[in-house]
Amino acid sequence: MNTQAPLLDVNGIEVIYNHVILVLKGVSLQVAEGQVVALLGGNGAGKTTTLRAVSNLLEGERGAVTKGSIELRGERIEKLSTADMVARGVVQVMEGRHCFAHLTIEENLLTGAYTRKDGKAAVHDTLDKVYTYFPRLKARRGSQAAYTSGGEQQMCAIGRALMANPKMVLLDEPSMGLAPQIVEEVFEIVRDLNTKERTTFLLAEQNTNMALRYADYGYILENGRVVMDGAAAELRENEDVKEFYLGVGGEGRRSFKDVKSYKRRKRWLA
Amino acid sequence: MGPFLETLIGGLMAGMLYSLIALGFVLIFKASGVFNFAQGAMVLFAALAMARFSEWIPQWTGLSSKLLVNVLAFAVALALMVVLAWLVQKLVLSRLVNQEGITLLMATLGITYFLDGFGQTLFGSAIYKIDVGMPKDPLFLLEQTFPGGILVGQEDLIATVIAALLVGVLSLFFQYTGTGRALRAVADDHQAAQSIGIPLSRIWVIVWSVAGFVALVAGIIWGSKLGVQFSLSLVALKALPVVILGGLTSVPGAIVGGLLIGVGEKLSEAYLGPMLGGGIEIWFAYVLALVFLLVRPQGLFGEKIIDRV
Amino acid sequence: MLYRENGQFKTSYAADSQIFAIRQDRVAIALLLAVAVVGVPLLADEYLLRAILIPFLILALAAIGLNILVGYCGQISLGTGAFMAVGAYAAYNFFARVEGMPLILALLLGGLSSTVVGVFFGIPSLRIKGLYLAVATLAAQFFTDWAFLRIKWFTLDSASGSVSVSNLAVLGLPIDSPLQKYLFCLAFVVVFALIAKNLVRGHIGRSWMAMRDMDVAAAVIGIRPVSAKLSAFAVSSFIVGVAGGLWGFVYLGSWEPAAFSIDRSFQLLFMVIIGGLGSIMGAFFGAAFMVVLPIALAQLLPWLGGLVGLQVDTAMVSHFEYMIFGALIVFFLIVEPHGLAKLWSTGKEKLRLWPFPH
Amino acid sequence: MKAIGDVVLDVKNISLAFGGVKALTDISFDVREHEVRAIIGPNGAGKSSMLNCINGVYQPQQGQITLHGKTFKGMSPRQVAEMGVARTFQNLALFKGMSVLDNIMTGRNLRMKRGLFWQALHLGPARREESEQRAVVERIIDFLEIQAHRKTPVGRLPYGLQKRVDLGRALAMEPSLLLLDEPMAGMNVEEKQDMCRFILDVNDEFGTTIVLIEHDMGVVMDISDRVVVLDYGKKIGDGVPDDVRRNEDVIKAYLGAGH
Amino acid sequence: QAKEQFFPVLVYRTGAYGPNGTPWANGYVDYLKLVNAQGGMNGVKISFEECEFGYATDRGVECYERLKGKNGGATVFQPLSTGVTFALTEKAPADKIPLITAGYGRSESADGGVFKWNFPLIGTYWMGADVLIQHIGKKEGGLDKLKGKKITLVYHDSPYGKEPIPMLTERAKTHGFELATIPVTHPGVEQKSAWLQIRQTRPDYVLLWGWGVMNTTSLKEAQATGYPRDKMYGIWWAGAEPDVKDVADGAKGYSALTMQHGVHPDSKVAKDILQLVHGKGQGTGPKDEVGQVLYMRGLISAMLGVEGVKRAQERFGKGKVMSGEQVRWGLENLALDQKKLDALGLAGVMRPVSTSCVDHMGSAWARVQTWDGAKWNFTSDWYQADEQIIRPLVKAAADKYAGEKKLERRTPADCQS
Ligand SMILES: Nc1ncnc2c1ncn2[C@@H]1O[C@H](COP(=O)(O)OP(=O)(O)OP(=O)(O)O)[C@@H](O)[C@H]1O
Ligand SMILES: Nc1ncnc2c1ncn2[C@@H]1O[C@H](COP(=O)(O)OP(=O)(O)OP(=O)(O)O)[C@@H](O)[C@H]1O
Ligand SMILES: CC(C)C[C@H](N)C(=O)O
Ligand SMILES: [Mg+2]
Ligand SMILES: [Mg+2]
Repeated sequence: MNTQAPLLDVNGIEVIYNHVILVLKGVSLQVAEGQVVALLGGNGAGKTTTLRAVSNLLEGERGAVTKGSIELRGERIEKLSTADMVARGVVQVMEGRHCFAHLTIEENLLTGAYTRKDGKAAVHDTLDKVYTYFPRLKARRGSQAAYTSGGEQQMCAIGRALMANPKMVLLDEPSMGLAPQIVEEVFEIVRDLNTKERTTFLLAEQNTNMALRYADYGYILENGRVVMDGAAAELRENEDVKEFYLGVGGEGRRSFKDVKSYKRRKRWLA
Repeated sequence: MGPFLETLIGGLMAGMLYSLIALGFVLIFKASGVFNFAQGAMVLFAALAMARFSEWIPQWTGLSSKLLVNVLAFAVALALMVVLAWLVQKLVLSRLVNQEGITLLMATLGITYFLDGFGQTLFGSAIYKIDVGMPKDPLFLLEQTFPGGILVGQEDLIATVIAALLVGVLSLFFQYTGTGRALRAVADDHQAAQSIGIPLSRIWVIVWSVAGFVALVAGIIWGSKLGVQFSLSLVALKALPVVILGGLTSVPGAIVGGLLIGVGEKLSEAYLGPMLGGGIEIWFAYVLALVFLLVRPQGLFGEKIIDRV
Repeated sequence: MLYRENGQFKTSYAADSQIFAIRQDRVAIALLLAVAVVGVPLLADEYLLRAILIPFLILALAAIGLNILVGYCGQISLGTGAFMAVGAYAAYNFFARVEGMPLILALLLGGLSSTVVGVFFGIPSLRIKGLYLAVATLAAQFFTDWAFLRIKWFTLDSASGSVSVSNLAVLGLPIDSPLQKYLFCLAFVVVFALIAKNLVRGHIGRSWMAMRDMDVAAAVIGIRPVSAKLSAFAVSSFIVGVAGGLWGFVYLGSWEPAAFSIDRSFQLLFMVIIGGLGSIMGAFFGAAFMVVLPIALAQLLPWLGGLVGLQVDTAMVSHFEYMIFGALIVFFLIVEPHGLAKLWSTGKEKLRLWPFPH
Repeated sequence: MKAIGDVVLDVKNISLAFGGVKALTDISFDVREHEVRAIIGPNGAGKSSMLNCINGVYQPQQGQITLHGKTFKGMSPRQVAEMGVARTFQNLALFKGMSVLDNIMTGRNLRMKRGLFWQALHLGPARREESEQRAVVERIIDFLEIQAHRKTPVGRLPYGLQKRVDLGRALAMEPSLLLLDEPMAGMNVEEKQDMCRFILDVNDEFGTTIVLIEHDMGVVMDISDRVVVLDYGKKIGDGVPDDVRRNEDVIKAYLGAGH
Repeated sequence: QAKEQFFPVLVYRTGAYGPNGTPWANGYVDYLKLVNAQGGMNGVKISFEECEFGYATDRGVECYERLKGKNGGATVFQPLSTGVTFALTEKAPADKIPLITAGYGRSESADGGVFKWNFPLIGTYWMGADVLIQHIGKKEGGLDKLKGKKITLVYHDSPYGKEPIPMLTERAKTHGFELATIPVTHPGVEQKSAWLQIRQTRPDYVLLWGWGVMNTTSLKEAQATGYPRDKMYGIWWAGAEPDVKDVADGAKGYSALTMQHGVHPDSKVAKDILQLVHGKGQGTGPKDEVGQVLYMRGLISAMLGVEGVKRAQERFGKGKVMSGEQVRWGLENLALDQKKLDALGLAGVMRPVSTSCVDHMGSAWARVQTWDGAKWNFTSDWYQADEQIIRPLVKAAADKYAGEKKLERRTPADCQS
């Protein structure tokens, strides 16, 4: 798969927050055009940080890429602004929803199309598309985002990003807080866009099971380093991945009820 | 009845003048969530520029048409305000993306100090004059009905019309254009706005320029009323209760708030003041605002303060 | 490596919750206190004491008080000047009307009066939030400005509206020379800083901070908004009131309401923000920044002008002072939006890692 | 098998509407002592609103809630807290500016009685009290395995750990009834397992009754004793997990075919 | 290196009062430069340093602290603010530095028996108020005609603005006119209600006790509400160019008291300054300012300080640097007769001044000037304030002060020293 030049090439980046907190310690990853790549890893592994580095949202968090390089279609992008990235078709769905609280759901969605130049009609087509993806949003279109439920906000955030008609979407924990049915739908949407419109996805996800089912390739991040990568199918078969990320031991899925019976063991890397 | 009407009208018009300044606050707050402390300094700066250029331009070019000179000075001053907006964005705001409101407020305070010093270094600190031909003498209405007629300041009348116009245009802009929507989005969440490609820098230059324009208009009106000198920056204080009463995010609120405060303080001063020893209008304005807030904590037209878990 | 806590183990929770849990900090603060109590009196000249250190101490005290309200409890106040004024005028009335009233008692009573007023103007905070609340405190500001100007009773009918105190003494010791005044203020500041620190690290302080950070969640874990907010107003205005008394009695000696005008309120708010919201130490940093910097600039600029052979007149100096001061505020905020105290602690974190960056 | 006791929380005919939006319509269910009671349902079904009604953040327009035998229609959050109810939040409602330790200590606030005076001096009783409560909190910190982050401001923690702190704060109240709103959102399997362990431990060791909202069916089905299903503000199912899983309405409205 | 006599200069060239503070400061400094250019005070050169305080009392006190010990110690302070004067009245005696408050400050401090270190030379507000009433009385055709008249005082709400009230109240009682007072809050840009009130009560005269932008605003509001400007009389701080220039025709007919002097670009001293100071490129402000009202006031204030030093030198040694205590003696024994004034180039500008232990004011004369839309012209004869009325007021207030501060009145012996 590494034959064609990657769309996104992250090369050994280091990220430091607040001048002192070193979070990414040399992360490299590639995403080819039209691929769905999953970024996996536990809490605090650095998934969000990686995505922020790509979309250049670090500044507002007082973080900075201090080493390494990020290239999009061969162009160095560390110096660009987030708006420039969106103009190049790369949109991030931020973790934790971040809807515009005082705007209605529909206004939220429409702001997503801020960068589009292809006219009102096209924007409205996309809006309709988003509403068909998420009928719940249509029902709540007139409510201020702050007064919608957590899941509705999550849908709104995803829908808002889609409104930009992106070439590449950075999805940060899309499934969080969504009902199982909707999770499924979200991933179907990912697949749909990926196959029909060749949209590329880089998704950070805790729901490893889902992510690996829909992704082509996966990276596992621990403690700010990539500890494992491979085709999604391969990863799914890996024993460690099964054990720690899919929750299936040698003898099949273990009930959450039984977790008490064994003491959590140390991870395979320190 | 005559005196009452007079006070009422005086209050209404004073209120409009406050609104003009309040408008600047509202614009920037609404569009970036920043409480722009520097609005007063911007008014002074703009007025100074206007006053000095209308003095210098004839000296440099030998122009004598007052109208032409004023138009030119206005253009130069406006250009200056746009440059200022760009600098503020470049040097200050863009480096404080996603910081809390209070930090940004503090930054605008820094801008205030800077502008106060810079404006006076550049333009001097004596009293200057803006003469855009505003009529100064009073107008007496209904002289038949009331002894002595009802006094109306012509200058105030003109200011009122201008303020009303500005407000009308700006409210439409915010409510109905895509840029208006983007501005409101930025105010809600800088980072999320960035994430969907709203270029904060451009947005900020736009709002600060518009606020600069409003400051210039306010500066000209107030400046031709009071003379252009340092105290002009202090009239911003008068606009505070207005903005808060009207709602920090509401353009029409700035007007209604202005009218209420204007009328409230003038009437209180006229009818309560003598009993209490005078000078009560300042605190009365705040108390009035406070009373309204107790009923509507977000101001008359402000967006509801959202806290949800 | 210089600044390491490795090897310093705490054996009790009490030890862990000390104000300065790290040995280096304790040493530093002890040194600082020693300098303040012994060094300064030996070295400082009258000017330094009167024009810089005394106002610095008093304003730092007021900033501590304000920080409790704004920084810890999250209630923006633009009425600090008012509460200082109440403290000063009340103390003045107690002092002048009651024969033989001890100075310290008068100041504390001034603080108490300020508490009453503070709580009264704090009541709207139960309903009004954020910048909107500023209106309530501004009302306090303008109302007291007016009241002390206009209600003759407060100023013992002084025709000019200006009041003055003299012959200050504590237990027979005169508080007269700059040095005595300095030590007097220092004592107040140390005691109140300690009290404030104790409050904010206990459960009361936590309830303030909880109110500030997320009031709904605070209510859900059983914190009463009424008592949390009003106690913050009370404590804050008490300290601010005492500072006001000191400002009037010790620093100015004779004052008029303008000494506690809205400018003072803003100045204090800025101190608190630039120093660091929610940090007692920040109050000191902020006060130092706002008091010392303008004076330093006023001294420095003509000298600098002289170096390059420029004759700078005062107006110019004053304008440049404003510009530089403004630019520095922005600069420091960009470096660290959370104030000087945060900058300080980041600096310490860096030191801890030094010489290996990570 | 653990012993499920009497009804501790009885929700009767609750209705709640925001303007035109009917968040809850005539909901009734009960929670028994010592059980793990799950509430599930599609997004916007009214689950969080239900919790908000129980602990006094929202006042329902209709219906009543009986808690420990006391019936109320409108109680302040504080009163509910005093009756031993704690909760966590779906959208993290931590005190961002405070450290992990302080956040959890706030959970002990109800139990700290020393007033301003002693606090100000930080001597004797106040100090003793502080140390005692600190000990309790330290046990919770150990229990949740967040010792390393004790002094970190919570805002800096990764999402998953913040959820843990949120739980810690609720636990610090030593509640008899614990309401959890999606405690495992944004966690991977391993972390969910940890979280389940915490929940079950609390449930077992302290006998805390738990109401749990969660979208991970694996978790819900495994650890809950009984499940309520809401949809568009209405109750569409109630029973033991296996029954609910087979309920047609529930499958249609919520689970989807895959389960 | 010859020793220098140090003159601290408290000024405000910025802020709301900057436009008025600046010409005063320029006059003050230019005069000091002139003295140096003419060889100093019996050979002693003057050194000076400005400190900007923005007319804020606390910053003024800060300036005082900063400068009082500098360059061998301050000779005399002239804070140009009544508020600062109040604050310094307590401090100056301890530091043994005299305060000159020419035309401002505490009126009762004219009583040198209590206020040993204060010198409100050639004018206090009580004296000013007294003269204004005399002038109005004269216009009406006699003080007895004031009965039943309405006079309204519009004042800057600060110790400054309140100063005249006791005097006016006293006069109102004596002559039976009705006094109303309307305070204006700092900085004074908000006067609409004040003037609507005036429009309603229609007073016969309005007295203006303003400073800075407040004066301009008052005149503009008077214009906007149609109050006749020729019924308005200002104190001497409300009668300078910056106050009326911007109003121009709108202020036509407005009168203000002069502190003896008016506009004197043709006086000898002004010419000297243009030649010896400005001529050398050392002028402090613009050339055309020399001779304007506030410029002259600053100049005269500086002159009074310098003459105090010179007088002290006569007793303690010519050519020596004087201490604060010595200068205090000099100020208390000023004897500026017409001859001396002529020599100083002040002929036609002011009248002789002579002070004593009991009288720290030294002269109680004033005139009235009127703005004709383009310049100020004298429009009255000289008035002398009525000793009969002022003296008891001053004494009573000074005694009250002494009582509060537990001060003893100075003994005749002390007066001699
Ligand atoms: N703004 C910030 N300031 C300081 N540290 C931060 C900041 N944001 C994240 N971190 C730290 O960076 C590390 C990685 O965080 P990140 O949010 O990238 O993890 P994550 O993999 O997305 O975790 P999660 O699955 O919980 O979202 C964490 O240890 C966190 O404490
Ligand atoms: N304060 C409020 N104002 C207006 N509408 C509200 C408010 N709170 C909740 N709602 C509405 O009530 C409905 C139920 O919301 P709730 O948050 O209870 O859903 P939920 O079941 O928790 O969903 P999710 O699984 O997405 O968190 C939603 O449609 C929401 O928009
Ligand atoms: C001193 C003068 C310039 C007038 C000033 N307003 C005062 O305080 O008296
Ligand atoms: Mg993350
Ligand atoms: Mg929910």
